[in-house]
Amino acid sequence: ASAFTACQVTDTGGIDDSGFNQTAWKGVEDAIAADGIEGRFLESQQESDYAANLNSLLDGSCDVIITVGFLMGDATKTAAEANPDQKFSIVDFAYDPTIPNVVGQVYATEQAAFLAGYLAAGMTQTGILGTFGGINIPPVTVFMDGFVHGANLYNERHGTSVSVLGWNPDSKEGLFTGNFDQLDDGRAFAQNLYDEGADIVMPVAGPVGLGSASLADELGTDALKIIGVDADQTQTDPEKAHVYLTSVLKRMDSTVHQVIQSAMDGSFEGGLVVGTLENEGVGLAGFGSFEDAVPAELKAELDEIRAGIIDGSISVTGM
Amino acid sequence: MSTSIGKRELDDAGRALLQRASGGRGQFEDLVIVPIFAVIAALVLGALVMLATGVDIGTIGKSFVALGKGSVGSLNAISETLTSAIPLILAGLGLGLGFRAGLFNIGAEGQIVMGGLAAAIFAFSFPGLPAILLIPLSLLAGAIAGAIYAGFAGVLKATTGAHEVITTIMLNLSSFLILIWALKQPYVQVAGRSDPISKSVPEAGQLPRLLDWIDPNLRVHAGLFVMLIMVAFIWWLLFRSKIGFAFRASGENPDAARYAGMKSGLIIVAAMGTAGALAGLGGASQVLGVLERASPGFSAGIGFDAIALALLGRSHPVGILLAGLLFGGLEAGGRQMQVDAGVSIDLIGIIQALIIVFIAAPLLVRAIFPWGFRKDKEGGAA
Amino acid sequence: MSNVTINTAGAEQVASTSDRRARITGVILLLLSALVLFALDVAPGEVATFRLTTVRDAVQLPDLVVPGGFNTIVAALLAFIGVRQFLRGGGKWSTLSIGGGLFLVVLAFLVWADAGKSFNLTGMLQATMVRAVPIALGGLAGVLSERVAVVNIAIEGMLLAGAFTGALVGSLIGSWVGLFAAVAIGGMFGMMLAALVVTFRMDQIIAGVVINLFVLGLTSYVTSQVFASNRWMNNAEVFRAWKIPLLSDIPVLGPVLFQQNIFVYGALILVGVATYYLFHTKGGLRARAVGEHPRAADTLGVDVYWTRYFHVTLAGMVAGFGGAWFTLGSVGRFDENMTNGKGFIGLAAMIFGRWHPVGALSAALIFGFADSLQQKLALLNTPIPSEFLAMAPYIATIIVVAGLIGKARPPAADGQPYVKE
Amino acid sequence: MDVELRGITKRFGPVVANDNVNLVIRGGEVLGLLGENGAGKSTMMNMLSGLYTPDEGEILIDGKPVKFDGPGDGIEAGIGMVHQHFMLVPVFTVAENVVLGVEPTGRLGHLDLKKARAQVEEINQKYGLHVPADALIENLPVGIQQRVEILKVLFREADVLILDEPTAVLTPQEVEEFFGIVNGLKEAGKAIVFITHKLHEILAISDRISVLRQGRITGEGDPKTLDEEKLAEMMVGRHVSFTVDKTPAQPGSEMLRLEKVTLLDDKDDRLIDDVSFTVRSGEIVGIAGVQGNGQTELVEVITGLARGNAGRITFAGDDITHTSVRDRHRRGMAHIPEDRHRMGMVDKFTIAENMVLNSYYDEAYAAPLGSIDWNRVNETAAAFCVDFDVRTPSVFLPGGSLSGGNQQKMVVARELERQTQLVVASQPTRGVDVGSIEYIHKRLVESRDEGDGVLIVSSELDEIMGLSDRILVMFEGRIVAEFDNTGGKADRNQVGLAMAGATEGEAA
Ligand SMILES: Nc1ncnc2c1ncn2[C@@H]1O[C@H](COP(=O)(O)OP(=O)(O)OP(=O)(O)O)[C@@H](O)[C@H]1O
Ligand SMILES: Nc1ncnc2c1ncn2[C@@H]1O[C@H](COP(=O)(O)OP(=O)(O)OP(=O)(O)O)[C@@H](O)[C@H]1O
Ligand SMILES: [Mg+2]
Ligand SMILES: [Mg+2]
Repeated sequence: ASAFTACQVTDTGGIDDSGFNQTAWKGVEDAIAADGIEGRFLESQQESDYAANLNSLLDGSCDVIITVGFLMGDATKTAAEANPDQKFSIVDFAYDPTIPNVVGQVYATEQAAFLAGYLAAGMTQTGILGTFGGINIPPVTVFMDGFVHGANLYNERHGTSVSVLGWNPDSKEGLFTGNFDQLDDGRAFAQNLYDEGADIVMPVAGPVGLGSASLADELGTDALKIIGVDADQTQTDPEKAHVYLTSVLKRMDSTVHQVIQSAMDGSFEGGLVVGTLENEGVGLAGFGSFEDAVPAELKAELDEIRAGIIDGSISVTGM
Repeated sequence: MSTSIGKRELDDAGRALLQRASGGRGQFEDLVIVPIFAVIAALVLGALVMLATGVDIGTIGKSFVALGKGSVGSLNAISETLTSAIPLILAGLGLGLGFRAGLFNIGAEGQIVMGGLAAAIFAFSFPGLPAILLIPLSLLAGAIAGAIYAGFAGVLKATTGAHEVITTIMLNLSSFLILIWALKQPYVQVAGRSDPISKSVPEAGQLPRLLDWIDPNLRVHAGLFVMLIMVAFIWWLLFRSKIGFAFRASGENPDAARYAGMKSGLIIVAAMGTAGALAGLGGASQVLGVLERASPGFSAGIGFDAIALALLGRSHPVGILLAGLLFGGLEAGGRQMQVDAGVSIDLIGIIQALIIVFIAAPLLVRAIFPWGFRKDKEGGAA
Repeated sequence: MSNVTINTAGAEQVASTSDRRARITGVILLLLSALVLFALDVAPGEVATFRLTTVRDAVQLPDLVVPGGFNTIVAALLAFIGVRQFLRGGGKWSTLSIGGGLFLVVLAFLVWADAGKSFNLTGMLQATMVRAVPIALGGLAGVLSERVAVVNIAIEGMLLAGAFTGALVGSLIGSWVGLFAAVAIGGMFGMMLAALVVTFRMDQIIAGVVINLFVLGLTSYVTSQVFASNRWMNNAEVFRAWKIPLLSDIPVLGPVLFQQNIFVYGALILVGVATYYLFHTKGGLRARAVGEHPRAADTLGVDVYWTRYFHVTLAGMVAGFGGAWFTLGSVGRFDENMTNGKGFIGLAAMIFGRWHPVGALSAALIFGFADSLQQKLALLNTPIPSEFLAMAPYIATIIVVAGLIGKARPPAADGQPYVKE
Repeated sequence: MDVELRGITKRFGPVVANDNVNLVIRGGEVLGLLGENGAGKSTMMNMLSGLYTPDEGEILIDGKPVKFDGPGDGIEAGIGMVHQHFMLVPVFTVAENVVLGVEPTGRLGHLDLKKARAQVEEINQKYGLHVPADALIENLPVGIQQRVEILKVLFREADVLILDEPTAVLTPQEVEEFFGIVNGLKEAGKAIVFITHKLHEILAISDRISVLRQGRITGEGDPKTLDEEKLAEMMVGRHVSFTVDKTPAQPGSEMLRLEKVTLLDDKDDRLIDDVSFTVRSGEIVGIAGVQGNGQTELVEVITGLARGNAGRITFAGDDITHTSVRDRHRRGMAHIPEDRHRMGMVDKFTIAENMVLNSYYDEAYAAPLGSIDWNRVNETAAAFCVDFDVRTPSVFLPGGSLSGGNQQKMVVARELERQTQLVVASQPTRGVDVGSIEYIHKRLVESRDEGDGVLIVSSELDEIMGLSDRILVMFEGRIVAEFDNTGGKADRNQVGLAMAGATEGEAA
């Protein structure tokens, strides 16, 4: 019973949300496989569960407690301050100022989404791309921002006029399903974008995106391709793997695994872990079944831009 | 006529009419035995579901122990049960009152959202006020917001006849969107956060925790008193007050109510408004007592659970109180089940549903457990 | 003998109720006219372009180009009808005018939002149909059970059960079997509802709420306990769109009506069949009698209990079919609570449609229209926040219910249990 | 066909509705069945028709015992019942109502309404019923609805017809016609059970009479040797007076005045057309008329339930044209509504609660903080029940558990026991047994003698003739005639003619 134990508390999305709860849990599972630790999780059904779930893990049986999502920010803070000896880490949230026993894990998602936008602009036949989100909140819209700016850079460099439907980075308004669980919205919204000419769509709405994949599967990938988000969707949605042009990775599994390892080897230190292209906390997945379809020049350009972003010569904010 | 109402000397024949029919064994069976069997039957079926999905017997046993432990097994468990029950009961009271007045208001969820949002905004807008003012005023803000939101459906029904089921469903769906929009407004959103979360309720606006002198983690808060007062108040309102009489009369027979000079439009708006105020209060107490700020989805389906609650409690304040405690216990116990046995918390939903089925259909329980009841016909017919 | 006739026939001028209604209608229309004139004003030079075909279509139709002056004309038209109503309207024209007025306002709104831009009108109408399907089927299930006086709050649960079963059986065996299983499971829950309310005399609303809770709990539990680790159990083949030869080639109408999957056709056919059944057959007559006056039906030897069992089961099957749409007709996989209130909206459609299958379908279409409209508007960069756009279907429903439908009369015995003696 | 009930007992919880009843019904004969409210008449007939099953005893048809599992079996065996409360679906047409359960169908289960219509016409012809097959029930006057009920039974070729208070809602003319139909049926060999509270009717139509009291048959008799007095005594167990004892009216000040009151419906048709009249204190004014000629609406306008489109109403000198129901009630206007089920009471409320349905806000019941003083309410209710002989074991039982007649007494008690100035009574004794009618009439006259104005609206011409000091006749929304009835001097025939819409010239 003295094995190292990592515990996770999910937000209301649940452990199998095909999104960040699941990806973070994958980090724990990786640690179980690689380092032989024990792992357990508690799901929250509503916000008032956060504090209660955290409390029930505070009996000392967990070596590190991982919480997921910005909604748990306050609850985690309260618990961490009341239990300074307990190690915590929160995914997708940062404290300012930092708390000594909490590691915040945040991601420069726009960097990876930027690459996706560039890629998509290079791949579109119709010259129209589409994106939509779950709700209009920054964790969602950073993807959309990056995507649009990436496509713009492509236009700039190639003199094309690829447009992105569904998000306007200036007015901060766009296309949103209003939820993260109605899969058929994913299909309908993708259909809407498709009807307006889009042939590559990036849904940023958790499992709702699976509905978009289903539409692409039906229409055929010549007509519609999907860009996945969070995890490599060819892995999390293997049945529809062929429709994903690529995925914008937010490597929560990797950062979670890192944090667990640091807690194990004693190097744990409160503060911030930022996933970037540079440290591979974010990135672009492979091109899956489009590996051959993506021109070599485009691949080269992407590598060059990646480097540009890392060294700061390319801004992902469109400035 | 010379006879005046009110003061009358009664003869023996008159006094005989004042005998109340005693409930007898049938009532006892319905009130005590049926619920006990209902809980047992629900747990057994819940166990079968777990077995069917490959959970082993040991774990099943462990999870039921955890259910008990998590709901009433410790001070913390009781505190959690009460904490969960507070908003459920408040919203349930509102729905029950609406049902009594013949209004099928399923809008508690939206009213909770509005109430909670308003309470949070009010509380952080006046951080300078002392607790003695800030808490009641914030609660009031929540109640008023809920009342207005529900009153909207009431006014529509009273003036155009628009069915409240439709309008309240639509208002529920709209409320989530309004909430998210509101939480992104600079005035509401907490500084330095990019996600939609309201500013925190200042210390003085928070409903004080009742047992934090024993253990700071005990979350039961002063909303408990608000809830209990409301149970008593609604009981009084429905069964003792004039307006309650009018509510019940219009609920049972709107034509008779009109005949009796009750204003149907006014009653609809008043009943919806009161119901909305209660749901809003539920939202406010959740925000001021537990969450300490408003965020997307803070209503967490309380308004929908409250429908089941109001129905289960037969729209009677005391019934709703008991049903709310049961639901709160299941919620708290369900969390413990997850912690101790690793069983998915979704199972609690199934058990909840089964318990309601059995409580609400005494005939079903009698059919399953025939030996638990007397055979006579009188006892059975309610 | 005194036999006095008091009454001297004198037709005095009296203000009638219809006059008053006409006046209110008139004022509303004038307000709408002002709204169009000032809030939805489009510069005369600007045009709104509605595309009827996509670049991918074989046959290309010219775009529908509406000049900005259209809105001025609409405003004038509204003002005209308004004044007319105010001065000498009345009777059935009042409702008609409001209905027409709202329609005109919607058109003006579209032109305003689309001014200087363009969108695909055909796509929007096609989406309207698709989005209406689960609501129409939910509404139809409601009609079938409430016509025999059983209030069916459980539609939501039945949809969810259908969606779940469709995905599970569809993945394990095949989509057709999955579809039948979904229908069967819906029927089973219908029968369960009937048993609870008819045989065990449980309150109808409680019974419905319970079924919803139960299905939600069970499907969520299985999803997290089983599907999460066995993805192959939750990956069914989707029924694809099936073009009806010739008809599907009709411009605009073809894609909207004849290039859909079996669920859309199914919904349309079921609505037709249900209408015929309810209003033109023996079974329908008995069903309606049971819903209006069960004791009368009983005294004539109609078996009230059986009739209720039968129709509520039927309603469950319809809802099961509608539920399968979410998985087999749309995305091929199940997710927790994926119906997310569509059943309740179906219930609203039923009331809105006055307990008539065609009414429920129409209501569902209005809802579907508002829904697909808001998706288009979100693409057009209107100054309205996306949250408010997403509210469009809900607000449209409220406006129509309040403005046009008013009081609707449910079957007289709706919600009441029937006790034989 | 002969039917026999042998040793039938039926209980509802503690209530024994029928107690060891024996009864024989023969073909070609009308059996009159008589009994107080709640005596168990309807219950017995419901068992005969298969709607209820007896707890004990058996039913024999032509000597053979039968067992009915539902009304379907009763119909099968040739027993048809016309229920006390209409068993018609209001939103269906006549034809649809008639064929329900035995529908003629075409291919694909298509409902053959054409055939149904033809079949209805055929019976219409045969028995002279004159019912429009395509009309919606809700648009038909009750008299015609009654015939639809009979049509339904005949359509099923019933040999035994049970008619439970079929004449309660009919006008004298309609009753005449109805008796013609019943006699025709009798001649066709049908067995008929006829239930009514109107003694002269039962004497006129029956071949044999049975009297039911507290669930038992307490007397049988031959109508030729009986008269109303004796019948009433058999029924109630005491002497009942049929004539209303009253002294000549002493009209005082004007209580109620209507001036040119007009009410339009949705389609702008005139429901009430330019009606003017007055009611003075100390007099009873009766409004006679065939139901559906605007009386219902007239009462609604007077009591404030409906707003007239034109005209003026004054009450004790004050203009009340635009005041609320409650205001009029407060000023001392009592209202006995026409349809007690729909308006007069709340079934699920206790008798006590029903007794204060429209006076719960009164000072007399006020407790602190806007509460109602329930103890006072309950005591008052008990006293009312005693006064009006409302038969119940407790005032805490639901109002709906009372028998129909007792429900009516409850409503009348509530309205008449108050301090009033004007009583508006609509069909005050509908469905009430003779003993209770006597009492209600007595109380109405008492109200008058204490200085109230009394306005009685009734389709029961006898009631109007017996009670009123002045009679107004309403026809098609207008007051077409007025008669002075001091000392009962109005001519019954004249009134009847005016009710049928005869013009003044014809009437004179
Ligand atoms: N007529 C009455 N006389 C005295 N008290 C009354 C009366 N009506 C209601 N009350 C009071 O109100 C309280 C609540 O009434 P009760 O519980 O019977 O409500 P109810 O409407 O019958 O509820 P349910 O329908 O659930 O049985 C009772 O305890 C009783 O004291
Ligand atoms: N369904 C029922 N449930 C309970 N009690 C009933 C029911 N039907 C009738 N009763 C009771 O049985 C008794 C006989 O009622 P029944 O309707 O047969 O009287 P009735 O002679 O037809 O009276 P009325 O002249 O008022 O119609 C009454 O006390 C009544 O309250
Ligand atoms: Mg009670
Ligand atoms: Mg009777």
